Amino acid sequence: MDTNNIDYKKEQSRFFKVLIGLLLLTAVTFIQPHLFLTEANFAAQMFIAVLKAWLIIMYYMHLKGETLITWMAGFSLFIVFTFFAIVIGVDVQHFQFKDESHITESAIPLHEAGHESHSTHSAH
Amino acid sequence: MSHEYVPEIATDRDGKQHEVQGWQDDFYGGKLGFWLFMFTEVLMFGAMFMALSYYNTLHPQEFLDASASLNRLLGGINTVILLISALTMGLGLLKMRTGDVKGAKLMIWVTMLLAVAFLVIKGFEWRAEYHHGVFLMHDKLLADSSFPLGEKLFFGLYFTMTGLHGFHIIIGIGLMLWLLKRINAEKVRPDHHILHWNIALYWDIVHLIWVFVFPYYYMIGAGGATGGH
Amino acid sequence: MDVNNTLSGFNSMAATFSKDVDQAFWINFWISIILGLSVLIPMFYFAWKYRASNVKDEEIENITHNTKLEIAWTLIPTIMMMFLFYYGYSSMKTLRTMPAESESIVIQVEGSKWKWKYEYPANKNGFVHKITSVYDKKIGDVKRGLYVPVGTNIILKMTAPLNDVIHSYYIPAFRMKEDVVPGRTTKQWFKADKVGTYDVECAEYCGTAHSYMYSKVVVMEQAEYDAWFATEGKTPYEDANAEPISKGQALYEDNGCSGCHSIDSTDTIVGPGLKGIGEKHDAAYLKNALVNPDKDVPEGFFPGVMPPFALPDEDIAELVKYMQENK
Amino acid sequence: MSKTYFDETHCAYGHPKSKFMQWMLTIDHKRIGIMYAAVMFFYFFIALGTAFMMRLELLAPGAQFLDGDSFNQAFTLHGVIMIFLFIVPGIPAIFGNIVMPLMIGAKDVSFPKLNWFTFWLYVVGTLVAMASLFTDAGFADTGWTFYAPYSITTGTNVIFTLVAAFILGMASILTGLNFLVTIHRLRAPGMDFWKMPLFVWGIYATAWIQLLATPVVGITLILAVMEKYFGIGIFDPAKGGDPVLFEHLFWIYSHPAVYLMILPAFGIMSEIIPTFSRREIFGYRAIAISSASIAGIGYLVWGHHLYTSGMADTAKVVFSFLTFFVAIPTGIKFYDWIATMYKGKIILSTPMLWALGTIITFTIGGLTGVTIAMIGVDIHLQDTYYTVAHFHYAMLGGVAFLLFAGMHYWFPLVTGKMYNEAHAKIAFYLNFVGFNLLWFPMFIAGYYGMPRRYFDYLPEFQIYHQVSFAGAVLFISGVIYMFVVFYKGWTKGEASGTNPWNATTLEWHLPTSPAPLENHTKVPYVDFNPYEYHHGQPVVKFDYKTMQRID
Ligand code: HEA
Ligand code: HEA
Ligand code: HEC
Ligand code: CUA
Ligand SMILES: [Cu+2]
Repeated sequence: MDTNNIDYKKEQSRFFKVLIGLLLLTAVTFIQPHLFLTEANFAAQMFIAVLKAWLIIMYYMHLKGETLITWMAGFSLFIVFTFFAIVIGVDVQHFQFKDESHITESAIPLHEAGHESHSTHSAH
Repeated sequence: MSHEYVPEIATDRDGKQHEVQGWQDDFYGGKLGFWLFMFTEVLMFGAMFMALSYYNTLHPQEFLDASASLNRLLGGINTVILLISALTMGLGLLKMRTGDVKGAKLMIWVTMLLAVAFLVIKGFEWRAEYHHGVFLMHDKLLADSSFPLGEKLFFGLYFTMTGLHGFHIIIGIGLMLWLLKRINAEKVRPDHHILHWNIALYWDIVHLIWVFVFPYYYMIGAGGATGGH
Repeated sequence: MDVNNTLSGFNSMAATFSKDVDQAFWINFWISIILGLSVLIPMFYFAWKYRASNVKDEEIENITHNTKLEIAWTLIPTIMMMFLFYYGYSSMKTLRTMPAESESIVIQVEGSKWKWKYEYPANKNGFVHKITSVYDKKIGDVKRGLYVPVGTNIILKMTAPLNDVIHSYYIPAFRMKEDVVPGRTTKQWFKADKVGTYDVECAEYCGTAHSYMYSKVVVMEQAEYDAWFATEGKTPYEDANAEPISKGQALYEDNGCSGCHSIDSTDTIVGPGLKGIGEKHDAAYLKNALVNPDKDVPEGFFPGVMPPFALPDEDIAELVKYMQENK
Repeated sequence: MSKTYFDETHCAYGHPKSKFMQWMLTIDHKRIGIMYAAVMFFYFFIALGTAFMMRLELLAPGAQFLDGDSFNQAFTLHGVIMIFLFIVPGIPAIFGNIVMPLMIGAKDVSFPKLNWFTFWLYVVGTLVAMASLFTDAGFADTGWTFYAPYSITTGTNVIFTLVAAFILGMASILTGLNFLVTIHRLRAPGMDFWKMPLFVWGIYATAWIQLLATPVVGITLILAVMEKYFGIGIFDPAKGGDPVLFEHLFWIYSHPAVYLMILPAFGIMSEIIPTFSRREIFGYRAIAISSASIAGIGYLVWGHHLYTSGMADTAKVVFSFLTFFVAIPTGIKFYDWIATMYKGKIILSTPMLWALGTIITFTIGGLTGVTIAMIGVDIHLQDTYYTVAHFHYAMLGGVAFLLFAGMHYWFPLVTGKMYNEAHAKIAFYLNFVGFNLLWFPMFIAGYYGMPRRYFDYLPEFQIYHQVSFAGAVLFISGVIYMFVVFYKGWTKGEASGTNPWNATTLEWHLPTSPAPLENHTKVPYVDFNPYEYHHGQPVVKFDYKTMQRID
């Protein structure tokens, strides 16, 4: 594999383009909470982060065209997401006896809405 | 080592010759190895993010409140600094690959400078938080303070994760110094730049982590957000 | 004596759902036997049939595939596994579905190093029964336990103090256990269908006296239970005519001191034996030893083991008196 | 010999003159493997001694010669050594290093210097772990699971153990990384993934677990250290931390870790069975894929350790459901092995005996694992001796037994000598009987409610512990016997020749035995499957000078 045979000028201008993209996205990060999707702030922020990450990985880290490593990266990310899905999505979402536990106490009372009552949950 | 490495040849039954990949001089192998290492970083920070969203799910409102109290301006500046440093690091590698060793070294220095700037700003942030009584083992974060649990957890993790990220930056600076030494010793050359390549990758992963740390800590509570998690 | 003197009753079954659990276990057992034999019988048979002395080289066959067989040994075990999953699930379902609190007795359970505390709902006189259950090494048994009527739903609402560690409330005869987690509330329930006493063990490792963190469930006739519950008696079995114990001793037992200290010897259980402590130290020291135990740790012991006791001043005074006078 | 890239002291930093330094600084994968074995073997005997002490203490109810605290430290020491120092690095570090590169026709692993570094990192880790034995506070008493908040509050020296486990984890990650790159880059020309020996597949699947699961426990232990010294609150209920989160994070690693232990062991099984059945393996691809899928599914089932932790019931059901799916690929492997014996010519040499013995013991270990995968049943059996018996059957009767099988199998490769068959067989029978006597009664005790980590127990259980003790004596004598046989074999055994078992894989096609420093004289071209037999004889033959096929 020859890694020296590159066109410096072309590569350099690509680097700058990506930087501008990243800076723009950072700017969006700052205005988004005030301008749009304010209801889904968290999701919007994470979406922007994913876009930025994608730019970095593909161009700065030269992953474009790397099938093997892309597959491996995909696998690793998949595993992280599964951990999230299970721990957050399945366990914490169904946290048992939430309103009786100390660690879930909140400065602001928890809203009743959205806390589905679990099959094993008994009236308080 | 004085011996020149000559790739080996394997001959099959038809007498056809196949070049053998040895462990010496395996650029792709080096790169692959480093990518694999980066996956472990991803899992490490992934686990911490999981802990973070674990408590976020339990204390949604307190997380927003805590996030809102962070200094977004300094965080934003740091984001930009890291963005630019990733660029300089990448340009340095480009220069190395095209034979401009001097330019490459210059770029590495610039990157290091930016890294130090990042750390200094981070230091100011932590200092300000300390003076507000928000610091590990201190005042509001002690078990018997009346600070809400969710905010204690938020800040406990904030200091841990940004601390660990800062630690990565420090290691990065160390690696760059080492890289400069290797370049000066001509162990890293335009035709043999795997170390440079990998340290550039390292710098990118450090940055990549920040790409997620930043919004999760600084931005989720911005603009008076009320959830949407 | 309140309950019989040996912990026993392991191989019994006494909760309504114990049978389901055992059934699931035995279903698993037989399926395991079938699956195990499906591997082991051919193994032994082949090892014998195709032993080296019995096979000529030319007779060896390199069979590498047999689609039908391969499908069979993928599919059949899969079906059996789903079967087992179902029974695992169904036996857990009743165990983990709490009955309505209105139709049950809800008892607060607190597990801490190394005692169990039970708190009942107030009886009709407004009296709240609080029982501390500690294993006494000397008699090899627990004093007091959890008293419940037979055939009634009992919900255990469990937690541990915030500065404590995880324990687990395990009743082998009922086939049930759930961890007692500091900072969380966990629950389990049961309906005992047989009168008797049943052991409780701590099944989550919790340090020095983990192996002694026993308690007991005493399942009684409803009438007997009601009779006791209406009174203020410590336990249904406490002899009303027994000489009254001092307030200090009562406090000593209720706070579970005896789980860690022997009052009438200098032998170490977890903490130092307290015999003669009154001669060694003054009242101020003893008070401090309760309120702020991590100061002045005696030789050979470590701070952080004895929890601080935030009791009212007069209780502390009684305790100190009890330690000094040993009665 | 075409090239002189290597010289006599090759594969060592700085070409040291002394023999001793040549070993200490070696970057040769075979030597590193042997050094791993030596270190592990040393610690292993410490853990064995601790185990024996525990068995002695448990001989009768009441405290015999250990008090609660020492017993707690004893099982922690035993668990920590057995898991982190011995069985997790175990087969990959020993045989992954020694034979994996030989099997794929490589000259070394991809990063030999990293391999050297990893070994010494491992040694440092073990020293840190042991150092706390000599500190005032004493060895950790948390159990190998380090559950918070106990590990945060205990007065014993957990920090050393946590840091050691972290360092050992790093070493494990680096080993995995090295092997992954090696397997991807250095296979001999012509050897695609479907031509790799199954042991290499096992190592490959394992390496992915090492790489992707270990960081999670690494960071968890760091968080625990942070919690203890900086009070971040994450596991401290007083600050809102949830102890159950620690359990999640711990088992996210530690469950995959059990497959990390067993997969290379299964790899050894897949080498031994065809070799001693003198025929091609049945279902090569099925076995390879099942290794991969065990590794994959293994990431999703950690919650079966949390059935009684207070985790949500919904999550329990999900985890239980997923857990059953690991049993299926495992079953496929077992059936494939048995089918390999069908119409073969079975030679009951010692490695084969160990392999078949393991089929018995691991079947018991695995099927009892399935018992406790059933939620309702596990609520009763969790943290009882039933679980303890399950995992000893799986780890000792599965992994350690297969490690022994591998030690017999590759003994000639490493030493060039042969041990005494007859004695080795006696040792096997002693081990096998002793092992079952040691652990089988514990299933019954556990079913009746004997909790684990109890240094004192109720008199009802005495009989089981007594039988178990007898088994332990038998078993440990068997192990010692076996090592004596090895020792005798190494010092006095007859020369074995390069391929004493008539095996087919590449590690048996070396010019000399023991293997020369540079491995194969030349890298062979691989256009054959790993287990090609014809009428009981290996099909592929090489001219060891040129490594050209001559069949
Ligand atoms: C080498 C290590 C190893 C291996 C391979 C396994 C394999 C399995 N383990 Fe085990 N396990 C441990 C080591 C291991 N385990 C340890 C160390 C602990 C306790 C840790 C602690 O708490 O300290 C533990 C604890 C443990 C628990 C938690 C118990 C508790 O704490 O309550 C559970 C629960 O589900 C479990 C399940 C399983 C299952 C389903 C498998 C399956 O992978 C088994 C699959 C194998 C077979 C099924 C047998 C062979 C197949 C056949 C004979 C074919 C036909 C059969 C079928 C298709 C079913 N294990
Ligand atoms: C690999 C893992 C492994 C192995 C081999 C063993 C082997 C043994 N273990 Fe164990 N054990 C654990 C892992 C293991 N154990 C773990 C993780 C725990 C839980 C700890 C905790 O609760 O935190 C435990 C707990 C445990 C307990 C329960 C403590 C309790 O809960 O109260 C007991 C009780 O007797 C026990 C006894 C034994 C005995 C008698 C052996 C004997 O069988 C020992 C004899 C073993 C051998 C003879 C194997 C020989 C192998 C070699 C010689 C290889 C060396 C070779 C090279 C390095 C090349 N062990
Ligand atoms: C969890 C176990 C535990 C419990 C429960 C416990 N102690 Fe202790 N105690 C210890 C340990 C360990 C020490 C020694 C270390 C120390 O001083 O903190 C100790 C020390 C003491 C001392 C000081 C002894 C000396 O020689 O200095 C006194 C007095 C004492 N305990 C009284 C009590 C009383 C009264 C109670 C009940 C209200 C009690 N303890 C409950 C474990 C316990
Ligand atoms: Cu409480 Cu174990
Ligand atoms: Cu598991």
